Order: sequence, then C-alpha cells, then structure tokens
Amino acid sequence: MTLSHLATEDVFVVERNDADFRAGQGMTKGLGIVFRKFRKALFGKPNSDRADTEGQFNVQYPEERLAMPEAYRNMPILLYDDATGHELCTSCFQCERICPPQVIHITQAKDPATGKPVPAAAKFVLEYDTCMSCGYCAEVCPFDAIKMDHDFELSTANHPELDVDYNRLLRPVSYYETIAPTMWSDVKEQAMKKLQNNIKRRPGDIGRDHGQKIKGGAPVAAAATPAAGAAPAAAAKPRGPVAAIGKNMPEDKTAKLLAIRAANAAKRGGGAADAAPVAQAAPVVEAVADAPAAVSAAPTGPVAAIGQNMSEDKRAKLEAIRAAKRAERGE
Amino acid sequence: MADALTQLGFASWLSVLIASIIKVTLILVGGSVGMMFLTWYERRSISYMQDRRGPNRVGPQGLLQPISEAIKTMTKEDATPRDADKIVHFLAPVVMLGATVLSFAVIPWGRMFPVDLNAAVLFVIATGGLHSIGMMMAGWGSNNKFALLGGMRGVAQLISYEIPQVMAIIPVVLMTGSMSLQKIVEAQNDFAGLGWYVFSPVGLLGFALFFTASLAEGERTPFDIPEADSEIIAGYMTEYSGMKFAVFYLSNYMSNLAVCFITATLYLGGGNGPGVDALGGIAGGLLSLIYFLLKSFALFFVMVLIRATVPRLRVDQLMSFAWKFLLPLVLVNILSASFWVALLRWDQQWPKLTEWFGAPSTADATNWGRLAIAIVLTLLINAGAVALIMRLTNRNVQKHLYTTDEELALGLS
Amino acid sequence: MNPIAIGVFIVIALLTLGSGIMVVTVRNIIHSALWLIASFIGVAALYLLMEAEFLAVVQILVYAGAVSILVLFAIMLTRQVTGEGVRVVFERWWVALLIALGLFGVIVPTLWKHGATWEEAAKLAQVGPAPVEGAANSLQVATATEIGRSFMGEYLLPFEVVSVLLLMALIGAVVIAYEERTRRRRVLTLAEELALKKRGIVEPRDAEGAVMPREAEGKVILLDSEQA
Amino acid sequence: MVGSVPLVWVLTLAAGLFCIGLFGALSRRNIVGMLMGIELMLNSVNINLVAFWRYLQPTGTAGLIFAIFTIAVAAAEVAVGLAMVIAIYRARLTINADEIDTLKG
Repeated sequence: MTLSHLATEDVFVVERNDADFRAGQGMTKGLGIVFRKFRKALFGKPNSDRADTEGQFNVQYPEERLAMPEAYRNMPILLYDDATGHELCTSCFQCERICPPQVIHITQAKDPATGKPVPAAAKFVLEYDTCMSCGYCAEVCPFDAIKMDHDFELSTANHPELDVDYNRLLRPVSYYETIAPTMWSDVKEQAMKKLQNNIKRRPGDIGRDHGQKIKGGAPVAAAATPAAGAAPAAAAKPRGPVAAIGKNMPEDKTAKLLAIRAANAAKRGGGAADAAPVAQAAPVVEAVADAPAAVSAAPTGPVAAIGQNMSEDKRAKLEAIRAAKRAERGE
Repeated sequence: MADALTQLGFASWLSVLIASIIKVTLILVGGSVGMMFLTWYERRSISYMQDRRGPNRVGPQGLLQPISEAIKTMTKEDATPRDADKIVHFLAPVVMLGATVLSFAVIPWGRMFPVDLNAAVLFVIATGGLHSIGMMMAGWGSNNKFALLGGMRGVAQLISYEIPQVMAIIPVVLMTGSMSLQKIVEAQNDFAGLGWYVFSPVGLLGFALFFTASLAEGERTPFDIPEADSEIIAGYMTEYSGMKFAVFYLSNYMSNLAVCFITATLYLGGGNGPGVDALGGIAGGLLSLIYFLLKSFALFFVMVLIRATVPRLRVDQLMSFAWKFLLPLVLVNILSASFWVALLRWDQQWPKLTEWFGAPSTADATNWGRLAIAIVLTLLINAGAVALIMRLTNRNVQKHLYTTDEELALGLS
Repeated sequence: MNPIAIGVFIVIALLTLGSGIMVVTVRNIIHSALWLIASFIGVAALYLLMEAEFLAVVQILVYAGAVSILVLFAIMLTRQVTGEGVRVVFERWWVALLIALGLFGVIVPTLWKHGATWEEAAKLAQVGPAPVEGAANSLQVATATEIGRSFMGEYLLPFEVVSVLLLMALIGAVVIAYEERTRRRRVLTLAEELALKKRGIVEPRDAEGAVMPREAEGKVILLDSEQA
Repeated sequence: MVGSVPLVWVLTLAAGLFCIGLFGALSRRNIVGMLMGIELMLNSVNINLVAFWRYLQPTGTAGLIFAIFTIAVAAAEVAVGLAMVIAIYRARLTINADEIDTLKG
C-alpha cells in the first residue's frame, strides 16, 4: 500500500487549535467515513486488491482458501517413491539428532537373514503434539526423505492419535511435487539418485510398503481414498494418509474437503495437468472466482507460483540463483 | 382483551388474570426475541463497518447465532467468588433484568399498547433508574475492586444522565399535553401521518439530546465507561459468568431496544406513517408495526454507527458533557417548547384568548402563519443556544483550562 | 369483594412490612439499604393499586432510584465497619422497641374504631354508583394533568417554596460535603505508606487521638493540621 | 381496590410501617441507619395521604400534592443529611451517633 493511494479525501485533518465554530464536524465526518465503509463492504464486490483499504477482504475459510506459499511448513512428512513404493528414508538419524523438542523416534531396519542394519527405517514415530514445526529435520535430511507438509487441519479429540507412526507419515513423492513443485524440482534428481543407491542395499521388501499396500508399483492413488469418489484420482492421490488423520470425519465432509484440496492444488498449477478439469468441476472454485489472477492461473509454471508474494527483483535474484545451481549440477 | 374473554364466559377476575398472563408472555417473548435479533444485527452491521462479515454460519445469514450463544453461556460454569455477598451477587442481574422488563410494560409496538399508563413516559425513565440499583449490587456484591469501581462509575453516570434525559422529554410532554405514550403517538398523526415531532425545531433538538442521554443510560459507546474493558476489565460484570452474565447481557440489549422504541415513539411518530390510517384495521396495525420496527432499527443502526466511530470518553469528560452541555441545551429547549405551545395551542393555555380570537384550527389560514412564526422563533432560539454552548465549550475559548503541549513539555502544568 | 385486589394488597403489605422490618434489624448496613429499596418499591406498588400512577412513578424515580442510591453512596463513602462484635444498635434498643410497639398499640385501635365511619364516607366519595365488581371504575380519579393544574393554580406558592427548598438543599449539600484540597485524605500507595512509617510521621488515629487498629481504618491517614 | 380493600387496612399498614421506621430511627447507632428509619416513616405518612385522597376525595388533588411535597422535602432532607454524614465522617472518622459527643461535659 502506498501513500499516494490514499486520496486526499480519505485523510481528514482536524485542526485542534482552530478557533472556528466546529459544531461536531469531526464527529459527522467520522460517522460518514464509517458509513461509507459499511456501504462499500455490504454492497460492493469482495475486494481482492490488497492496496485498497475498503471492501470485503475476507476469505470464507473452509470453503475458500488462500493458496499456501510453497515454503509454508506445518508438520513433517516422509516421502516414498510412487513407482516402486520405496521410502526415501534411510534411518540416518540426522533428523532425530537435530530435532529441538526431540519428538522423532527412529528404529533402524535390520536384515532378517544377516542381522545387519539396512538403510531403511523399521519404525518411525513423530509426536505431532510436541513438534514445533521448525523444519530442521527437513533441512538436515541428506536424502530429502522428510519434508514439511502444508496440511494444518490436524485437530482431533483423540490425543494419542497425534503420535503419528510410519504409515500415517508417508506421502508419495508426487504429492510433495504438487504442493511444492519448485522446491522438489531443485532436489529431485539428487534424491532419486540416492534412492536408487539405497534400494540396492535393501533386501526384499524392507523399506517398502509400510501400510501402503503397494505391490509392484501399482498406482497408489485410489487405494487409500475410497471416500473421495468425487475427487479425480490424480488430484486426490496424495491425500490418502491424511484422510487417516481425519478419520473421525463423516464421509461426505471428507469428500468435500478432498474436492476443495484438489481444487486448490489445481489452482496452484502444481504441474498436474489432469487437475485442470477439476478446477472447472469443483463448485468451490467459483466461490473464489474473483480471486487474484495470479492465484487462479499459473501459466508461467511453478516459479510464478512460488513468487506470488515476492517483489520483482527478489524473484529475479532467486531465479538467477536457481539457474546457477542447475548449471552447477550440469543440466 | 379482558372484555373479549368475559364475553366468552369467563369470570371477570379470571379473564383479567388470563389477559394479563397472555400480555406478559407476549411482552417477554417479544422483548427477548427482539434482543436476540438485536445482537445479531449489531454484530453483522459493525462487521461490515469494519470490513468483516460477522456471524454468518449458524442458520441462514447467521440468524441463529444468538441462540447458539445463549445455549453456550447457559451451559457454562456459573462461578461465584468465595468472598462475595452471595445473595446480593445473585440478585443483581435479576434486578437489572426486572427493571428492563418492567419498562417493556408500557412500550408500544406500533399502535399496540400493552398498558396505557397515564405517566408512561415517566415510568420508562423510572425503571431505567432502577438499573443503577442492580449495578450497585453487582459492583458491591462481587467483592472485587474493579467491579466496585465499575458499579460506582455506572451509578454516577446513570444518575447524571437521568436528568437531561427526563428534561429532554418535557418538550414532548408540553407539546402533547399528556404523558401517556398513546396520546403522544396520536398527537404526531397530522400531515398524513408525518407530523412527527422530530420535524419541528424543538423536537429535533430534543431528539438529539434525548438520544445522546439515552446512549449514556444504556451504557453504549462512547459512554460505556462502567464496563470500560481497557481500564476496569468488565466493570460491574467482572465476576459474572455463565447464566448470570447472560442475564446481564440480555438486560443490556433489551434496554437498548427499549431506548430505540421509546425514541421512535416520542420523536419519530411511533407507528405513524403514510397509509396507516387509510388501511385501518389489522392491516393498518401491521403496517404501523412495520413502520415502528423500521424506525427503531434505523435508530439502533445509528447507535452501532456511533459505536464503530467514536472512542470512549474519559470520566470527567462524561460528567462535564452531561452538566455543561446537555443540561443547558435541554433547559433552552423547554423554553422554546413553551413558546411553541403558547403559539400553537393557546386555546388550551389561555381560555380568555380563545374567547377573543376563537380557537385555532389546522384548517385555518392564520394557523399556518402561526406555525411559521413558531418554527422560526424556536429555530432561532435553539440554534442560537447550540451555537452559544458550542462556542463556550470550545477548547480555544476555554484555553486557560487546558494545558498546551508546550506547557506540558516544559513541565509547567 | 374483588379477590385479586385483596390478594395483591396482602402480598404488597407483606413485602412492604417485611422488608421494613429487615431494614431495621439486619446487621449489615448495605443489606439494610437494599431492603429499604424493596420497601420503597412495595410502597410504589401500593400507590399503583390506589390508582395514583403518577405518584407511584415518582416514588420509584425519587426514592428507589435516587434516595436509596444516595444512601448506598454515603454508606460506601463512610466505610462503616460492620464486623462481628460491632454493635449496630444502641444498648437500650428495647426501649425503642417498647416505644414503637406502644405507638402501634395506640394508633391501630383508634383507626379501627373509626373504620366504619370512613367506609361510609368512602362510599359517598365515589362519584356515581358504587363500583361494580370487576368492571371498570366509572370514577375519574385525578391524574397528572390535574396535579399539574393544581401546582400552577391553587398550590403555586408552596410549589415555588419547595423549588427554593430543593435549590437550597442542592447548594447546601455541595457546601457541606465539599472537601478542600488541603484536607483531602487519600489511600496511600504502599511505598508512600512505608516511607511515612519510616519517618515516624503517621500513625492512623481516631477521633480521640488514640492509635487505631490497622484492620479497622483501612489505610486512611490524616494529611492536615489535625495531624500535628 | 376501592370497595375491596377497606381504608382501615391501608392505614394499619401505614401505621405498622411508621412504627418500624420509628424503631429503626431510635435504635440504630449508625446515622445512616437512623436516616433510613426516618425515610420509612415519611413513606408511611405518604401512604396515609394517598389513601385518604383515594378513598375520601378522589377527584381532588390535595392528598397527591401533599404527598409530592413530602417526597420533595424528604429528598432535600436526605441530600443534606447525607452530606452532613460525610462531613461528620471526615471530621470524626465515625458515623456512630453515640461516639459523636464533643459537646458532652
């Protein structure tokens, strides 16, 4: 918001030492201003121009949502590969060590034949109730296996539910790709390479199939989300495990929520091309049809999406850094 | 209603009893439903003034929000401080609500009058005065210093503003020649139902003064000093929770509703409006009710607008406003009202003059002349008084009473 | 006989007399003042029952709304200590009780002796036929309008005198209760109190100059010449 | 009311209230308590005035006017009386009547 935006009529200077007859002019003007605000908010269109000072800015939260910034972090999740079902985690204990509130508890997997440790976790428990969302674990993870989720609707009446175990922590890589496309594309190659190396050292099904019921690279999607019939598979795919958290919800509510999330994911333009029809199908999208164009459509791809709240020069700088990194990696 | 019941064959005392019970029930239901609507209405409109949307989830447009909140407050724990005076602490909200409900006995709904008391106007003020007892009981019985401070402040404010409030009504009583609300409404039915008092200079000033004093009586912002939350938590309501707090809240909003109803009745012609008399009968009554509610809720909207605009006064500002600003203006208004009455209703005041010149009638051409003279005269008096008071209370004229910033900076104050 | 009127009268009488008794017997003076308000409201209801609407409203406005609040304010400003063991009545309160009961014993038989005469007179005073049970009273009792006319006519001089009296009371009350700045006592902050104590200046004293117990006086000190 | 409740009942009520007020005014140590007793007595007198007006001269206004005068005088009395109470309290730090005995020899 700039000062020039405030037209002179918006600023009322009441001269306190004016000897003239005032007769409540200030009060009348004040009432007038408030009434104008009332009129604009009641009859005007919902306002999306943040530089403006009048009108309705509200986002009606459960139905309408603002797009999250990519780097938004709430709670940690673990990633697995869509195709093979292998988890990226190698139980290197970096995250457990750095975690300030010490809420990560890992047990390393062992080869049943030899009894030697294997680069995979047998158990992985994270106490969501004590986690402080610092993101150190995601930062420190050398295998990009632990990432910060965008889901913040975790409230539950059942407290022990917040000690989240492996099969509720796992998310497919494609899910993370939808919520943070740029950030994933930066590390994708590296992470996948490391994963391939690790898979070689994992005998049998170890490091695979922690409650995911994936066999031989079957599509993960629909399996975990029977309730989300309305939501297209591609968009709903990542949300299987999350539905487990909100399992106290009624069916239709869950479906609705999933539809909303799908729509949001589509809006974010997170690479999923087949999410486009969803955007038109979901009724919720119409509610936010007036939302700023930058949010609804992302023709410039992931980068534009991440930089929504950034200034131009900052974004350019970031882009330059990324380009340099890519060049470094020899792309 | 009692007569109709007697015709149906009830004993006379029984029909009186039944009619009273029905009336009381209707008043109570009307008052509390009105209060519920009022809370919703205030919150929605103040939300839009602050670029928000307000409660819009429970029921259509959030209309059921008050019900959900009533259920919430009633199921909450009702805590009483250990060292409180238990009985006084318990009775305070009862007294407050009782006083408010009493005032609803005489308040008309359009052209429906529950009880047509002879001194109805005074009755409303008197029941308003009873609030101060409840406030004092709440403040003292809670055994809490903030509650006591709030109670004391509230009582001081209430008894100070009662004076301009009562005296602002006197012009209306003078112009009508009666204190009965029914007669006051009837007197404003000239000019096809538009002869409201607010259109005369006397009534306009009276309306402004009465409404301002009523804001203070109803503890509305900017006069919400008894419950100034930034200074004394919640004033006399500090130690109240659950059901008792809900009763206080109910009483507050019902008295605000009563203030709007009374102001609409006294100055805005009550249920009068174009077309009421033409329709007549039940349809006319309904139309008058609609007019009346529209006027009342428009007045409440002004209250909300003021609440959204004006910051809270200081205690000394509050008192000097009542005694130095409202009171002189109210006295001047009584003066000009007596001029008005003398010019327009002299047949009732001086029978001798009527003997000599004949009674004035509205159809008479000379009466229009008198009306014009009366309007000009009272307008001059009132405008002159307002200008004079404004001038006298102006900061610059009273410069010696205020310290300037320079003096403060030099430590000379 | 109208049973509703009699029932209402008995209820009001019990309320008025009962709260009157509470006023004079309750230990806590604030409770006493609150009972006084109840008594005032009972009297107002009695006026309403006697069709003196204007007077009932004035009673509520002046007595219940203003006088009782004044009394409450005075009690709170004077901080009367009503702890256990503090006498609230004189030692020889039973003399007062005897006087009151004796007066009652004199008045009531006298009243009842003349009761029948008054009943006759009352019947004569009701203009028109005696009121039929339950029906509206045909009698037009004096209303606020007549009171106003009387004030402006027959009773003009007393009216003016009363207004002068009220003005005098207003000014007199202000003059008597006005507190000069130099004599003002205030509650000290803890720091001030400690500082004064250290210097040995202040010990709260009562009227006779004896040191008062700390619980009784609540941090009030004298800051004027009396102190020396 | 008239024709149902005899005048004597009302007068008896007023007499009772008067005696209660008298007892309060005589027995209370506290000056404010005494004032409250006096208020009760004045109220009972008012009841008498109104009752006689209503039963014996309902079309006149004398009883009502006198009652209003009584109320006005009582209000003035309370205002001055309480001002005096506050002044006494300020000077003597007590409002018990038997402790205000400076003139006692």
